[in-house]
Amino acid sequence: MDLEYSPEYRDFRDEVRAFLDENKHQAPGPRGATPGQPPNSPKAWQQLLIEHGYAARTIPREYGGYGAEPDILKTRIIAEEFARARVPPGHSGDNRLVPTVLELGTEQQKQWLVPPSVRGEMSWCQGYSEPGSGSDLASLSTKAELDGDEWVINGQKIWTSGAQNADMMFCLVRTEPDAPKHNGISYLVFSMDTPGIDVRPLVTMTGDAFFNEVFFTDVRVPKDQIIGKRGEGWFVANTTLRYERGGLGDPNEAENRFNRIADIMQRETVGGERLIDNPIYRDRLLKLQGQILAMKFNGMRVLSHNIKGEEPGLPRWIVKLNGCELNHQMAGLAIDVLGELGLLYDGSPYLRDGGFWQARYMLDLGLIIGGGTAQIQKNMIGERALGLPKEPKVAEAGA
Amino acid sequence: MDLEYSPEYRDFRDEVRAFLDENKHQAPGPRGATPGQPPNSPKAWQQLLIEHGYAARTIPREYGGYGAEPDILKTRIIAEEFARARVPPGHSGDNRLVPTVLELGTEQQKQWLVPPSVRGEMSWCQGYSEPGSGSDLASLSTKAELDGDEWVINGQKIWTSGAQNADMMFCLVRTEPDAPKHNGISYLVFSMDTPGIDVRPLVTMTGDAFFNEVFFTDVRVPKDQIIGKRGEGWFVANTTLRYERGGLGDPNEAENRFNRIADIMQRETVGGERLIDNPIYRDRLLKLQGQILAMKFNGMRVLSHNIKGEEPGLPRWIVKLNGCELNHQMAGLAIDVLGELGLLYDGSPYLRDGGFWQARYMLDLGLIIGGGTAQIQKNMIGERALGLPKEPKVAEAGA
Amino acid sequence: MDFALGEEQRMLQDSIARYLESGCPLERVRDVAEAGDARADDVWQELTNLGVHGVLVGEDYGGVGLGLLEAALIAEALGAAVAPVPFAASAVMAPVALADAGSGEQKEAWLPRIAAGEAVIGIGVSEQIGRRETDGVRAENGRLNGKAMFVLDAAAADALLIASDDGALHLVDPSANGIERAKLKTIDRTRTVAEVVLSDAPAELLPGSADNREPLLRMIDAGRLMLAADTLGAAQTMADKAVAYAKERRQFNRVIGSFQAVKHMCAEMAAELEPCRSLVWYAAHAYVAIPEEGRLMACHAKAHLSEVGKFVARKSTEVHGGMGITDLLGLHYWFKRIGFNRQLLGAPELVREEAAQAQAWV
Amino acid sequence: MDFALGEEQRMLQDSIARYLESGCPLERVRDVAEAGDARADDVWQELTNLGVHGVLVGEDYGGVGLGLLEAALIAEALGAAVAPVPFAASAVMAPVALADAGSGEQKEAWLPRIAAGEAVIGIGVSEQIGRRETDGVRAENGRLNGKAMFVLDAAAADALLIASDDGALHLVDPSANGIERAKLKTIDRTRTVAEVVLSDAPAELLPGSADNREPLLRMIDAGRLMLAADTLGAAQTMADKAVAYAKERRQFNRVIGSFQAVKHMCAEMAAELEPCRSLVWYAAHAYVAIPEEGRLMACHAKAHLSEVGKFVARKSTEVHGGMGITDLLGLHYWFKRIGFNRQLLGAPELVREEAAQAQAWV
Repeated sequence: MDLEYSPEYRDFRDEVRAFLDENKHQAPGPRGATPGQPPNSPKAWQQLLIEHGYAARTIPREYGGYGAEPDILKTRIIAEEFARARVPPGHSGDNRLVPTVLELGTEQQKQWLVPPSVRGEMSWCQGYSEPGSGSDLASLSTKAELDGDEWVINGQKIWTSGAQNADMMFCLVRTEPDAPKHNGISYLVFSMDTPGIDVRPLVTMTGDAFFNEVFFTDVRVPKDQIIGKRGEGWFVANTTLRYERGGLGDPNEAENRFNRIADIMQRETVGGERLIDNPIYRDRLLKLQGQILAMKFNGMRVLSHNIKGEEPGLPRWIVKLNGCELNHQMAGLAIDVLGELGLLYDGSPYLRDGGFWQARYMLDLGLIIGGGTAQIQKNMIGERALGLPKEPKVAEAGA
Repeated sequence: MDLEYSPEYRDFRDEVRAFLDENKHQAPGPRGATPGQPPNSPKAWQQLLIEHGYAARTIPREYGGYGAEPDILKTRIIAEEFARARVPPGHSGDNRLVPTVLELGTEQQKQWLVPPSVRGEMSWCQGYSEPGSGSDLASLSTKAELDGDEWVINGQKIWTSGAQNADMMFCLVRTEPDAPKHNGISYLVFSMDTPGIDVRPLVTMTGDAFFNEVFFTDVRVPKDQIIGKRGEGWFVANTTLRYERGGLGDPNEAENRFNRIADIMQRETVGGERLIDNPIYRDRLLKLQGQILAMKFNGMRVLSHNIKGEEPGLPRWIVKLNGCELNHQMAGLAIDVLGELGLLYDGSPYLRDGGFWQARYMLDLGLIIGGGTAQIQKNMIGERALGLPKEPKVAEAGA
Repeated sequence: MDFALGEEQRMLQDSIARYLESGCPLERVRDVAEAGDARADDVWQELTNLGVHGVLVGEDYGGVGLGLLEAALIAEALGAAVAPVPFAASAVMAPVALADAGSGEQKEAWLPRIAAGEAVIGIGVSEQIGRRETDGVRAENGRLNGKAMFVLDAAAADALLIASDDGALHLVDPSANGIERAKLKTIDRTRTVAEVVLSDAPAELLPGSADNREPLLRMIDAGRLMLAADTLGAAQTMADKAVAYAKERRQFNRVIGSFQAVKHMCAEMAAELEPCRSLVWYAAHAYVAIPEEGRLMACHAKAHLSEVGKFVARKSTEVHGGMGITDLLGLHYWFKRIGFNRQLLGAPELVREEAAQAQAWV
Repeated sequence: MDFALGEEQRMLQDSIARYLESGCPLERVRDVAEAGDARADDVWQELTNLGVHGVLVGEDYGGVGLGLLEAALIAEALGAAVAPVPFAASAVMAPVALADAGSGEQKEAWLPRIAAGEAVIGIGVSEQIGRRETDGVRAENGRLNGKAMFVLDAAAADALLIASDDGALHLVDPSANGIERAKLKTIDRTRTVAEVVLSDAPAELLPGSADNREPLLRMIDAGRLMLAADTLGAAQTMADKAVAYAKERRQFNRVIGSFQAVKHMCAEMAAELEPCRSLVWYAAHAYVAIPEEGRLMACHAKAHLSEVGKFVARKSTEVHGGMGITDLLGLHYWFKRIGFNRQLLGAPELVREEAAQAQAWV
């Protein structure tokens, strides 16, 4: 049990801080809130960060990266220091697509896709979910048929964040309709400017349109724009998912939100009494604090496993389930303690934190549902972490 | 919406009160706590109650009852007044066995079983559950084979309350091993003195032995001691279950317990402060009060449906699930507010309410599990009340 | 002894529910909400014809003179349809206060117009429950000073009924000098609340409320019952929609309602919500018939429905999966309506404290 | 930076867990519990050899001189096996207090005997957390008067460490005149608590605790951490047993673990319990290494483990169905142990209030 950073890492932290002090004035404004999108930082800033190894750190030099050995702790220190300095961090192209191409793409594909992505000249959106395929993603039905040297894509995707601004899409399509569902899928990449693609914003309960529906009508894509082999798209996608994982339910983010609520409760009053002086609100806050601290330390435990190259197991499996639930609970508490003020929204007078808490209350419920509902998460914990048997298979006729 | 009793029923209530004032001195001591057993009130008292229609009220005169038309409200008034006067109520023999025999038994069986049961001369225990058949009761494997004019029973039952004192058992046994599981069961009745029956007390976490295991080794029972036809026992038993239903999760009982906790919290102190003055305990109490009131009024709604001969539907389906949960929650609150005192048990000095709350906390958890676990209750609500489809059937090979 | 709705009560509720189904479908709600006026005039007019606004107004004043249970049944129907019309304040709290504490002239002046749907009265009582962003409202020789926050049904109100810190109730003309009304935007676009700043604003006291908090408290009880009933209706709709979706949506070659996890979420919604109906019925009945229980039951109805409504709103959304959070399905209108009812006229923790006081526990 | 147990720490915990598996199986626990003495002498002796009682006693006093994290790992192992031996009070709270506030003579007199398993010291501090059924304990010129309730590990104690209302700590000889010790029976028969009545009882002050509450509070922090760790171990065993049962028990031609309802109960137990391990580790580490966080973390560990333990105890029992409540399976020994840990040294609501004070929120 050692919570200190070794001298090597303390030095590294000093180095990052020095860099930021010296260069933060060149940093562009804060990145857009839209998830799934690379930051809108100008290329110059991104280029500077890559040169110093603060962006695209572990991507090989020949593909535009800095080419360092993976070092989870240094990656974390970079993230912490950029956050502390309120400076927009760099990116590595797309944290789902780029690692997948580097692992499974051809040399030609790597050269074509990785450098521009890393430079921020090629942005990505993900075409996975479909209206009929949510939890059961592998049942997706958007199909691509080979016609000469081109794939012809027809169908619809949904929950495609950033589709309206992305240059490219990586997309799962059914190419082998007669194969078992997991073996009939391929992983294609193509420009969002390809004729036949229609992007329609999908407004959610918050009133915003983070997501989109994307419709494909005879969209023609060159035959070689496939990553991995025909029918292996499901397994290619799972590589991506592996990299994506952990993005949700970050315990430090949760702790920051918690501190904001604790501040609100010490600042705001009802009937002249500080909210923190209401014992029932205070006890709800304290219950959450216990859970959030537990998840924070659980996160440190997962990190330590990762640093040592160990599979964390259960401590990692529960992060999303607990993290999203805690965020939702926190937003609910913030709204409750603010009472009528907690209902304000949409730029109303007296609005607190720009309506952050109502938006989070709804968004975090969306995250509980999205990316594998809480029910699916519990199935995974039960089956993969605890070794409980799967549901017995049901015949196609089932239900 | 009319919460008044009509004159007829007000008169009836007066009549019951008058009877009790006049006769309570003859009443025996309070009934034993062991559930499933008829009260140990002397036959004379039971006889007196039957004559006045306060026991065995709706059982035909020719079978030893009072022979009145069913009147749910009068039945309820009798129960309320006997409880109010703290006088042991009468009984109707056995609320599971007697109605079943009256509905499905032969004339000879009615004459044989009902009058002595009603007089309190023949007590019963139920042989349904088996170690391997809990939620899935219909998979029971205790078998009875016909040998000449006798059934020969071998196997084991569990959760048999009162078996050590009962005169008779009504029992589900498998008589048609080759039939589908629901169609291979028969419903037998026999004396607990029959050779080959071995009763062993089953101690539970409370330390008491309300329940028993009952082992059968070549137990020989006359062929005609079957209620209903061979292989129809499952459906006979469901008649019984229909009568038994509603016994659990009585909202008035819940309200009485709630009031006891509210009293404790106004009487007891911690650190010199009344427990009710602790805002967090008080809020937990108030949350429970809201739920308990809702279930109390839900119970009045169910009663009103029953009076009118209407099927209450959902309001009835939820009674057991919510009632048992609330009782468990209440016991948990009582223990928490009593703190260390709430841990005391087993005749310890300073013991509160004779250890009632710890016992209930465990017993009510048992009731959440027993008689159809909460999971099974939720299946029933989902399927029978909400019309959601059953789980797809799984082949014998399944799991 | 019959704990059930009477024939007329069922008919009343059915007639309103049936009208709203055709006259106020989601598309209509959406139009009104997006326009931001939170009052569908056609719906308002038809509800007037159905006697909704006069439900509590005596027949001598041109109303239908029914009781609070009937009003709760209407509120339930309005919540079930997320109908964008004023009701709790204008058709219930105001008439209750006028009948309790109003002078003959005041009743004459307002009750008939309320019943006829010609006048809306907004209600400003938040300061008397839990002051936020205001030092309250002071009354001196016929003038009000201070700020009333979260005034209910205030947008199109022809008059405002404002409680001053001494518990007295005052009729205020929103167009008079010394009054500024500013709309406050909330997540729920089917109802309106406003901030009302009072600077020596001319006010007309309800005489019966002078040195007497009871009219204020009875009015708040009635308002809480309406919000509870509104949540009951909205939550029932969400639960029903979840069950319907669970029967139709297929994943893994099964309708999702056949999965225990989904089935149990539906069962839990039903188990939590169904007893709430009896609680609301009893509380509304007790308000009139068992006054000594009125306050306690109103508090519990408001607090318990707030908790159950929150639970159902979440679980129903979960059962709907991703679609549950889209505007396409519009489930969020009910979700937000329930959220609004939870915080107005006292959030559950505050209301439960009042329930403790009502039984002299503190 | 490595948030994990060290090699020695894992070995320590494994060695004790492995011994308890063979040396203290359920049958042994049952015998001791039913005999009602709550101390298995053979287990006690073997644990002495493993250095358990001396874990916090410095080597100069014949102990192994480890830290609170190691003590927590031992408590976890004892809870996992529901081992009927004194630990939290005698092997942790007492040595901590003696080291903090004891005189040289007092340390000489007791620490070596504690480490050698020759002396058990019971701890009476309930009055300083939440007085029940007593007016507290008053200290005057070397004498104690009053009543200490729920004195931990008191049954076989050779000495008692009692806190007086001024926060001072006093060593008391239970066999001296003016002291009456009466056992209090709780649901948990694997630990003992007693009532101690003091009538001019001779007492020996720990000098460092005169006019200084800190030694008392640090001792309570340490004790709460041990109860939290004990619950962690007991709850983990219950969760593991539930998963094992769910894999083996068949109903409806399926192992019940394949039913979503059962699977999700197991998943929820894991999701709730797993982060608790990190919380206990951190809190125990902070107690020594980050003293300014020590109290807050000890409070949260105690309160949070109490809540999660209660949840797991219930869910595990439910997964076991009827068998879960039988004595045959003996699951209730863990259930009751968790219940005991919840209430001793402050129930969660009280401890969370202290957490609020620790961060100056109130």
